[in-house]
Amino acid sequence: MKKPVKLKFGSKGTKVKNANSYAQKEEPPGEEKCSLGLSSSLEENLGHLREIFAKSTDIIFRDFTIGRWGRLRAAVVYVDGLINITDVNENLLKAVMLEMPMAGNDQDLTKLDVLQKIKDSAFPLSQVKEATLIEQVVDAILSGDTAFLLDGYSTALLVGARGWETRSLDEPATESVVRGPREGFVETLRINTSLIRRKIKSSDLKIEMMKLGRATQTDIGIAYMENLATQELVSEVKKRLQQIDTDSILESGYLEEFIEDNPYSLFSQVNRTERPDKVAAGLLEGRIAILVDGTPFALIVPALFIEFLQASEDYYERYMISSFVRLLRYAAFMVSLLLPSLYIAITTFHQEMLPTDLLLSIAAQREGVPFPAFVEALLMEISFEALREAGIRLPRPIGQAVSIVGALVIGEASVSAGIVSPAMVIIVAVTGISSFIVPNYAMAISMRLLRFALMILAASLGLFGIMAGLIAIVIHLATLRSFGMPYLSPIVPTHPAAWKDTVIRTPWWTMLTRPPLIKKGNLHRQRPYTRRWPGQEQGGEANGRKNKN
Amino acid sequence: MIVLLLLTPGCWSRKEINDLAVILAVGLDQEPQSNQLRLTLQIAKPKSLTAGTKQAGFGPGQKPTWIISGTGDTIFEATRNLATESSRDLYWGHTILLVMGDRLARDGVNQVLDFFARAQQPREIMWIMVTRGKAEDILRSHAELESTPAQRIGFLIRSKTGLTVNLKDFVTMMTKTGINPAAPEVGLATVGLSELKKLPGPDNDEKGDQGNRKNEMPPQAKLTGTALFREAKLVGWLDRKETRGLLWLKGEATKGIITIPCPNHPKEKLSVDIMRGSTEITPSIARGKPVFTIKIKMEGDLKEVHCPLPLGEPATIHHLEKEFARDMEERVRGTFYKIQKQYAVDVIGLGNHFYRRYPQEWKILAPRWEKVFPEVGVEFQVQTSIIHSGFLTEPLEPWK
Amino acid sequence: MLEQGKISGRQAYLLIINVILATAILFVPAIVTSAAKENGWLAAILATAVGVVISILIANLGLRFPDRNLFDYLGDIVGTIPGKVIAFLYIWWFLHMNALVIREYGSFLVVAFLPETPISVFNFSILILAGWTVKQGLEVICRTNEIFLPLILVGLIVLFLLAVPEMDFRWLLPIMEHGVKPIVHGAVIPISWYGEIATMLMIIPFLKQPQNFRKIQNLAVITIGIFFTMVVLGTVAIFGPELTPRFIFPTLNAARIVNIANLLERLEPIVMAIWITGAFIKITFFYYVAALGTAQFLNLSSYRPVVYPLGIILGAMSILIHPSILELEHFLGKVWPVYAISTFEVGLPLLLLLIAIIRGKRGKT
Amino acid sequence: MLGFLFIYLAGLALIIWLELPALVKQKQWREVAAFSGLVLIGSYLSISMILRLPTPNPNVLIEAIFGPLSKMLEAALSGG
Repeated sequence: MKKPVKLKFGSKGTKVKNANSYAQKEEPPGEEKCSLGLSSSLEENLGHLREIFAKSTDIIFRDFTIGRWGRLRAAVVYVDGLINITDVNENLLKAVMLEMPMAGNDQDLTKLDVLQKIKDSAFPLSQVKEATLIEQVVDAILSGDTAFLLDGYSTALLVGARGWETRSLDEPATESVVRGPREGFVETLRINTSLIRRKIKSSDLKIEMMKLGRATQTDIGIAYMENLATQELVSEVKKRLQQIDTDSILESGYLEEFIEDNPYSLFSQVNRTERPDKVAAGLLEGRIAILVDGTPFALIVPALFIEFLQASEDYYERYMISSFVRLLRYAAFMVSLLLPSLYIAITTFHQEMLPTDLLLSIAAQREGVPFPAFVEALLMEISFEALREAGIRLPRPIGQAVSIVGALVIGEASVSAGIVSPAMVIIVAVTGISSFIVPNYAMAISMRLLRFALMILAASLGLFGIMAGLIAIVIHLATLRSFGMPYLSPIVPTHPAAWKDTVIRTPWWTMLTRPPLIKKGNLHRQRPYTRRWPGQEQGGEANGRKNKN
Repeated sequence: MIVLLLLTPGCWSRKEINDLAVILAVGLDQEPQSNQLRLTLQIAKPKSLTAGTKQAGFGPGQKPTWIISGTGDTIFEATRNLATESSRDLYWGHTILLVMGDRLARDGVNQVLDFFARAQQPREIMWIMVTRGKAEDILRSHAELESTPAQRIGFLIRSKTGLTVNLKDFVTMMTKTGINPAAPEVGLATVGLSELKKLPGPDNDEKGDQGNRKNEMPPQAKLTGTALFREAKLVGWLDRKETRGLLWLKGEATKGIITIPCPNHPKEKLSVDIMRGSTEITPSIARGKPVFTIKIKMEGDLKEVHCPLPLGEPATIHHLEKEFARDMEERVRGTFYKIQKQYAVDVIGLGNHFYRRYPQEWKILAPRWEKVFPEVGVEFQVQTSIIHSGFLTEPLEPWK
Repeated sequence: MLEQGKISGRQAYLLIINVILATAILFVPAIVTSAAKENGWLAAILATAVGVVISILIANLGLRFPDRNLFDYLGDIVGTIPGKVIAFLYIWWFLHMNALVIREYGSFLVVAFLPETPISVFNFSILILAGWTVKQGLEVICRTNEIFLPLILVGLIVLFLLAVPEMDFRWLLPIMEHGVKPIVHGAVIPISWYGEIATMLMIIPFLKQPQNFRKIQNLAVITIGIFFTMVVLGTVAIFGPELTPRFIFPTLNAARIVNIANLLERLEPIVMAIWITGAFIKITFFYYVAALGTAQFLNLSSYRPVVYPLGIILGAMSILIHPSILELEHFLGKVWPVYAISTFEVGLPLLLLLIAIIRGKRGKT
Repeated sequence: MLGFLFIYLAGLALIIWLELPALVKQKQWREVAAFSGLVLIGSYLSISMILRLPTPNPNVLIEAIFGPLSKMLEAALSGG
């Protein structure tokens, strides 16, 4: 870890090391930071900065003079591409170089605290901070701020005129909906926090920031509702995040692995989403969202097993439809987990469970197939997975072509060549479709792995193997916790009160309370009888009947 | 994982589905000379059974099933002998049918049924039947709509036109006190075209040689009646009509047709379709002897009326109902006479009804039940009602 | 305490149900009807009534020391050395009982589903799984049970509802033909199953609210009684009182004959799933109790080191103890009830309770 | 048979490898002793099971003690 740091700063010894902002993390926590202060000489400051930023061609140093006769030397330092160049030109350089001198005379400039004056009245920009340490300046520059240094002052002004190319708000690619907001997070943390803030206009929404990653200095935002999230949870999340000491955080996936309760589990214990509405919903249930700069994926903790089988659209569509879709999804989940292994177990161990006609038909199809059912299934499942992977990695038009070639041509050809039986193709296809119904990609992946494990168990011990596998999975799930929450709640430990939003989704007006997982503050989502308006004395239930009459 | 994979192949209970010889039906006979069991298995040939789409039916040489038979002292021994002939493992899990030849049945069936009840593969719901002659012939018979005789008989049974007895029912009847088992009888008959073919020549008898009748249907399996058992031994038969009576007595008849002569035009007929019914048997003791009241209630719909009848009049309907009841009672009496007097086997389970009502008295009666049963007094009460008459009220008549 | 987890009242309730119901459900119809014939269901009810009495006895003993388990207060009641002897006997009983359950478990799978697989495969694979679960602690066992038991019960109910068309309730008559004796006879073995709630003495202190234990346990026994009665009524109505006792697993046979419109046939997988999961949890629980007891007996700081060694012993015992299933049936039917009831299930707890009352020993609260 | 023995020994080695080092490291000698003792008993039983050696069966004792009792009960209940 130390090597690249030194390379970056040359071999200039202790001074540089002190100024080195990255060194800070290497020190044991709790010790005071030692950093070099800015000197009052512009030359010296610029010298330091040039040294630090040596061989970094994207750092722009612009020195100039202020005042009619150019008595005061000043400089701006910024990273090209991270700033809004118009802002810097129009509002910063123009202000001090052209407009300031008009405002007063040179006498004033020498006598007054020029820097204060500039800060107070020259920059028509909202974000101006002062900094006295080189480290702060370097940090700020690297984050996209523009540093304004003035000769004779050991204070630098950090001007927030950030601006870089960002992706426009787009529909989230992994979580598209038919009904619901179509905006997804982007790669810029600030935009993402603004998206959340736009959903929750409450002063209780807190977004705390921290930086992680020695090299990447990634901004991390921890968002929570102060009145809903428990203090223990918030401090637990912060504690776990602060423990992280790594080089880089390039995606929220890095964090996920660092903060999970059980890193050896196949199941993701942290929910991830691209959707601001999902984050907002999570926050309003007392959860904590972790936003990471540079990725559109936010993390939500704690995450529960069933949430991986729910989509945010469930809450926007009519509740009966949502409930039906949920049931369908649970069924699809089981199918995609179990179908191939059940097929193997039943056709090789428990043939009596098939209806006679089906048995004969499968037997006829398998006539001449050279492989045992297990190998056949393995072959097909692996090629299916390969096709899926190929389809994802290739550019979209080619990906589609690959899928078509794979699905149609290979499938058809292998059946007519007698390598696999048509029944197996159906099984694999149904499994594949079902696995796409599972809304969460993380869960879909773990299921794919488990499917193979169950297939092996089925091939060696039949239904007993499958049952043993399922029991093992359930036990594993029962031991898992996500930030202290039992992973399988509210199923077990049982919280019947939370079941309104588990297997089915009951109408919004019946969900009077938030899920009682997070026991703090006001549990009530809404008043009882929210649906009370003239003619609705009976509460919501009477509504349907009334409308009919 | 690798260890697991290495452990598994070949051994244990793992069998690929196409390595199975799926037995659809089993025939059991007793060899005339050696008294050994003769086991006939009807094994499905999946390829030719399901090849319908590709080859447009199976050719004359392509029979959908393969029939093998072998002998042994026990069924299991016969099975082992047959297993050496079959290239695939014999698989009993889908056996629909068990047919027993009458020779074997007369000798007692409890020994052979033990195998099927004990083994894991055969199902308890396989149908049990008896045939006069050799069970092997039934298995070798032809099936027209279905692909195999086993399936044909299976469908025949499910349509509930005759007695339906599966292994579990039979074993229950056999082990239970105060009831004797009965099983449907299956026989061979040329069905369908046979009526037409009867006209031209003399070769209309059932055993006519196959060569002359190429265009005619080969004989097919058909439910022809009921086989009556005393304990586990076959003792007699009922024909189709009597079987229906037996079904009513046992309270199992859910469907069936009764045709009675019209009340005012004895030559013309009318038919009633029985929709539902129930039978209630009440034992009682009169002068130290068991007496039974058998109350049969039937509901039916008028299906066909050949004679002019004022059906709008309730009195007509009442009259019809009475006629209908009398006809039923006659048939029931006929059947009962046969089982009570001729064969003296209590297949209805009167003894069992008595046992439930009078457990103490039954203890004395039970050992002599075989002797007592032919003497018991039985009173029949048949009640019928006609509920619907189809789309018509009055029957169709030309204008006069 | 060697166990940190706490279980809720609901979890304890479900655990008791499973511990008794899981294995019994397969055998109960054959066993009660073999003596009591048509009146098997009366025997089941009688056994439940006795079960409630045993349950009250167990609760009285256990709740005298609500914060400690049996092995903790044994020494207090009878003195250290007799206490150790009784503790050792109990460990033996837990192991023995579990070995029998494991044996039944493997036998069932071999007989009913995979006849050519060696029984040790099932016994050891379930033990590996159970050992792993035991190491996760009581909470996980209870949670797993909380997931599976409702499914098991629903499966049973569905199974018997689907079998209703096959039933003939006249098989259940006449009532009390031979008086009370056959009924009592039929109830002896189920009583020995109810007596297995004596294992609860080991976990009473781990309840969140031990004071509710009495109610929970009685409720559980009654629930089990309802299911026992249902299963006995169902199977006798299907097979009749003569055939039912001839089966080893009548419930399985009941599932085999279900046929709904030729569509739903062969519901054996339901029975198998019920059996595999239910018995698994039962095995795990007894295993846990044995491990906990052993650790307490040897004054260890944790029960986890003894889990796998005990598993080896259990696996070997489960196979060594009976050469064949018929012998197992004989032992279970003839010797086991007397042995278990007279010693571990009623005898010792009653003795302990009496001594505790006489000597005035009682725990906190 | 030797195959089973091999599998058993492999399993045993795995268990020892999983359990023992941590116990030794924590110097929990009591636990180590309990673990080893139980493993020895288990191994004796398992190996005699695998090799089909004659093993004392406690059921014989139990049956000797409780068998007569059971017969008495049986006799009392089945009469009449």
